[in-house]
Amino acid sequence: MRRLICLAILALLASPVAAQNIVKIGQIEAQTGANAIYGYMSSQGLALAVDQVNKAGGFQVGGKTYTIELIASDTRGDPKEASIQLKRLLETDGVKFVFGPFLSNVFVTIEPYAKQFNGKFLLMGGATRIHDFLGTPDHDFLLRSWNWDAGPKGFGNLMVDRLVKETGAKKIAMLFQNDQGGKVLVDIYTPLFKQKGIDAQLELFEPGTKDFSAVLAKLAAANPDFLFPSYSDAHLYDIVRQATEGNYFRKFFLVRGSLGPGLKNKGEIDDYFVYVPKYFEEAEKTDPKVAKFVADYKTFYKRDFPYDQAPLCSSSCYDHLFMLIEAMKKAGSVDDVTKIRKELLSMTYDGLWKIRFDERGEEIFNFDIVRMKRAGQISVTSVDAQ
Amino acid sequence: MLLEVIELTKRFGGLTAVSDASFSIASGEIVGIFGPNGSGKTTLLNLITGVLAPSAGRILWKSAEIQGLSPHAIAAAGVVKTFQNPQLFLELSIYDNVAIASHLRLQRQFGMRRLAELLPWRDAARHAEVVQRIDNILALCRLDGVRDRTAASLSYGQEKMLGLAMAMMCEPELLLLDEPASGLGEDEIRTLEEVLRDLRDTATTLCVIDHKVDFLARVADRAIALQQGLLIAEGAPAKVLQHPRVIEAYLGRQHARA
Amino acid sequence: MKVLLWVPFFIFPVLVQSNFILTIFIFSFILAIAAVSFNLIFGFTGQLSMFHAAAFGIAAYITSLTVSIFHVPFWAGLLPAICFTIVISLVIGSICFKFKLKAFYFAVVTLAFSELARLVILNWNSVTNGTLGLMVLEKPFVWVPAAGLVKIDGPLSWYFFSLAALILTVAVCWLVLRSWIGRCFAAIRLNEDLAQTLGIDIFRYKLLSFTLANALAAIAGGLYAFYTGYIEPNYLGINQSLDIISMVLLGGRSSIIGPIAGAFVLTGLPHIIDLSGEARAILYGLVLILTILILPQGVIGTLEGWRRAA
Amino acid sequence: MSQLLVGQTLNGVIVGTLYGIIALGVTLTFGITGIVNFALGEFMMIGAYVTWYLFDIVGLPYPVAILPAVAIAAGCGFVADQLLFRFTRNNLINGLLVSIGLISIVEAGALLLWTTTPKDMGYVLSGAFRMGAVSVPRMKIVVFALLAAVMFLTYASLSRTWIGRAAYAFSQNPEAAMLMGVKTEILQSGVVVYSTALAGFGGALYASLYSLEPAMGGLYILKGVEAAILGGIGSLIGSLAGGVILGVTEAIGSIYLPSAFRDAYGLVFVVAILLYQPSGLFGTER
Repeated sequence: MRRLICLAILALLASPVAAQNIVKIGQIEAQTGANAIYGYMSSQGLALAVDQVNKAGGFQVGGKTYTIELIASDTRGDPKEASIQLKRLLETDGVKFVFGPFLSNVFVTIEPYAKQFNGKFLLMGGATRIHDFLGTPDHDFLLRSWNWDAGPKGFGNLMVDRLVKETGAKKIAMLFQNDQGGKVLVDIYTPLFKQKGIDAQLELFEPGTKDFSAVLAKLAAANPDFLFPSYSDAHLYDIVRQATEGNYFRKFFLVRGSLGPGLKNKGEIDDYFVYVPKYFEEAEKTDPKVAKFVADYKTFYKRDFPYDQAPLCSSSCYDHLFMLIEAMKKAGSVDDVTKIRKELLSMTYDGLWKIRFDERGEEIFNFDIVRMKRAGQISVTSVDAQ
Repeated sequence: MLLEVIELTKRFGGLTAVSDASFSIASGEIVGIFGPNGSGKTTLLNLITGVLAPSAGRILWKSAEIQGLSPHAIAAAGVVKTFQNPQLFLELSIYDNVAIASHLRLQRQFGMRRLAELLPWRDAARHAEVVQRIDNILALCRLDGVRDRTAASLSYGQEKMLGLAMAMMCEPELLLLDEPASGLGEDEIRTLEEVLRDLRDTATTLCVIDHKVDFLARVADRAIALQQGLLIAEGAPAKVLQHPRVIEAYLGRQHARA
Repeated sequence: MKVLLWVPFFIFPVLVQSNFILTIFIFSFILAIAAVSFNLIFGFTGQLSMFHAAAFGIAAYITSLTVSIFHVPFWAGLLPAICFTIVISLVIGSICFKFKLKAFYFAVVTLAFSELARLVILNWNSVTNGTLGLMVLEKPFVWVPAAGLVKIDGPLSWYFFSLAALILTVAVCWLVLRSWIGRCFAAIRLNEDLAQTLGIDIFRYKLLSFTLANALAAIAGGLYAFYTGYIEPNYLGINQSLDIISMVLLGGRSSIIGPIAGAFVLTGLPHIIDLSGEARAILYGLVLILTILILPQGVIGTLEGWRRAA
Repeated sequence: MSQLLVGQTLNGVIVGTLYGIIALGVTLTFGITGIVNFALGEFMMIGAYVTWYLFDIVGLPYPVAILPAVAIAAGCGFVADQLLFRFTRNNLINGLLVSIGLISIVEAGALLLWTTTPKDMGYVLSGAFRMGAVSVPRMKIVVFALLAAVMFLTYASLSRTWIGRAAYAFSQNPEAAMLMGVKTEILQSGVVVYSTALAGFGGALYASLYSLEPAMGGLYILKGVEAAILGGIGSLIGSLAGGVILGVTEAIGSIYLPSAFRDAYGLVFVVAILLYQPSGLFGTER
């Protein structure tokens, strides 16, 4: 036991003291574990951005050149880990900028602690629950780096609206994995459908389920117009394939999914109505920035660019770093978080995404709605949320 | 009658290990049950001690039915057996083996008052007289020399003696010994006989199972002969050994040689 | 003698003010309670129960829900939690032991029951808010001789609170194991048939071990919920069980305090040496395997072994 | 509704055989080495990913891609056996924990190689057979046929050939078998490797039906073990039957009851069986 204590003390002494011109950026994301998809991808985007900034010799603020030290820790989606890691970031490492978390359970665990440091640091997270705390007292440290489906301005409303207008759907079947993401979507969309007079039936499944034919058949028995399946490609590929093969569904309505599963089964699909933050397959051809990002990703990670949820998190997190640096330059300081926050809220960053924050710190960016009709004719509508 | 076995039968699938055996054991005597290997001796013990459930028949302990009771209940009632090949707590010391066996004694003596042991200021190993008793038994079984060695390190003979020591520590009214002499050296057998005598002096009823006729003849007051689970003769050892069916069934060969 | 082992823990927070290190210690203490109690049924009675995390999680939920719904103090929430855990342990234990489920089968059936418990909590949205879990904002109060009623909030108070709970747990285990009950556990672990013929009611003592272990785990669960300030169904997950098992193995299944060391290593190490998620998983696997193949008695267990030998 | 029932029963049977192949591995390993190899799911995962790689990236035809997948899974099995399982023979708890450690290592390795992003292999055979409202995907039927064939062959070879009889004798009474001249070490390693090969084969077929992710193995082994227990550990037919029962239970269960509890339906069944007949449905009293 004594040995352990010594180890701990050593670690304490060893932990670096804030050096002169290094800006420390902390990250708490789930990089492994069941709910790691978002966290894993956003940490990849951030790591790529940091690497590029440092390779370029850092950045200039107030005549000084700064490089970035990234302290990324893996929460595994475990609140315990996160609360230890955040304490370390804020108190031991003296980090002033924290990226993440994407997971709500992690966020609500660290929130009571984090708010004690209000005004001393900034936290840029994607967790849905952050929305509830934005703009409340002692939560000026919060920035929500991912805009949200609910509320009149949210894209959920808009998606359902379009669904009704364009397809006249009356009845929809919801099929979600029984995890945080799924629960969030259920809580958001059930009332939305009710408002719009769509009758929705819900089935949940354990994450890790692979064979859906039973539950699909059950849902199809009430023959709804659309299937609203999951949000993660880990399940979408299976659901869409089994739904079409088994002839249970030919029409799909998705948020946060990707086009991949639809394209793969396009022969069997009549309508595939999906919210895609950015339609990368197309943007890569038209937008040089996106093309460069994809190329950089491939060279940095020496693996192919995954066109599913990857773009959403990795690219937006990539942008956030450059946006933050820009704000620092404008504020002429790398540690006056109040100033930097003000700059962040007042600016509009034009990178891979066109990003701005509303007065409460909620991020707003443009997104695409992709609709694939029979035989894979694709129509993309870009929505300007600004 | 201390123990009455009435038309006890045990079948394993087709084979009948014990077929309606009936006999009784009076308090204070030493009964020897013998028969060739596979004559259902061990099965009989397992039936009496509740390790096996009889297919038919009744077992009366102090004229109360005990068949179907679980082994620990029967042991608590005062019927304890030793194993043919000794079962021990191999990882523990000789002393601890016997200490565990003091469970029943403490239960009888203190009952729920044992909870007092849980009090922090009470010394758990405080039952001086129990410790004393354990040491006596170990001495009697010639195990006092190896008191603190682990049971795994014992010789076969010592293992058997330890098994007996543990059974003694349970302080049974009826002690069933399954082939106590098998695998023992001469002097070990002498020790064993001493122990048995001591037991009878402490008014313990004994039922010894063995195929060593001479040994049984020495220790037993009364003998019961089994064959294929069938009770073929009962009475004074000498008489039973002369019984024609016993000779035919069991001693035939030896006589031929003699 | 053993008591001296605890002294460093009381001096430690004075030396180290770091909230980060203290947090690691507090979590280690609380998880150590779960590990030490699990060792009663696993290490000392020899039954691999997979229900331990469930007891931990169920108690975490009952404590928090009672407190937040009826607005009662922490202790009034912990008590029903422990009682319920005891009842459910008696039920499940009776089923398993009546039907004489051994080794692997016992593990599977207890695992099944804990999965059922998890699924119920996961899908009982109206009460448990399902997978999104619930925040626990209340704090426990403790009466301290000098200071009167103290609110357990902030690292130092939590440090000593959880340390006290751990010491209590260890004391209970020590008292039980040194008594005749401990001898019966050992007898069951080493040779059930013999234990029976010596008059030991293995059903009763297995049940006792299972129930006591779970009841102590319930305390850990209550503390964990209130310290973390959050409860979620994963507390009942199979990974939680595996973590507890690993702690015990690492520390030593033959020792009362061994699991504490295990809890410290598994909780602290990932934060003391920085590793990527994958690297840590690999390290975790290696540690587990090497302990089993090279140090079957665990770290502390081996040390104690040497002490005895010397 | 009846057609729904028929269709899903069929589907449950097919899914069940996939559980069954793992269960078969579990049963064999347990019978001969006395441990439950929880890492079998990982060998399945290896087989699946290798198949995906060879089929999608390298571009081999599917049947050709299967063989190396099985070989590689078996190879990993051999390494694992020599490095780990050799030391945990007949020590159930240690074996269990060692395989848990192995799971964590293999899964992390898979993450490093392939990331959490799911891999969905190109379709080997798409579309479905339709009879009225009952429709069964073609590939599922193929998979079912192949799995059933392999399991039958295993059964046949274990009941006919010398090695099979040796293995059976050993599982019944090790000492006697050793006296009969059964080479324990070789037999045990052989069975461990064979069970991993089975898992690899299961994985190769799995890849043609479902998308792959590193965690798949951990999720799948539980089903395999449940199936093995249902059928009765030690019984080869039992493992297939157990798998099928499990598959059907889940399918039917999630039709008439909330599918959120799907995993529970199997578990309840397992517990019930264990209490009703501890040796499982087809198991011999042990």
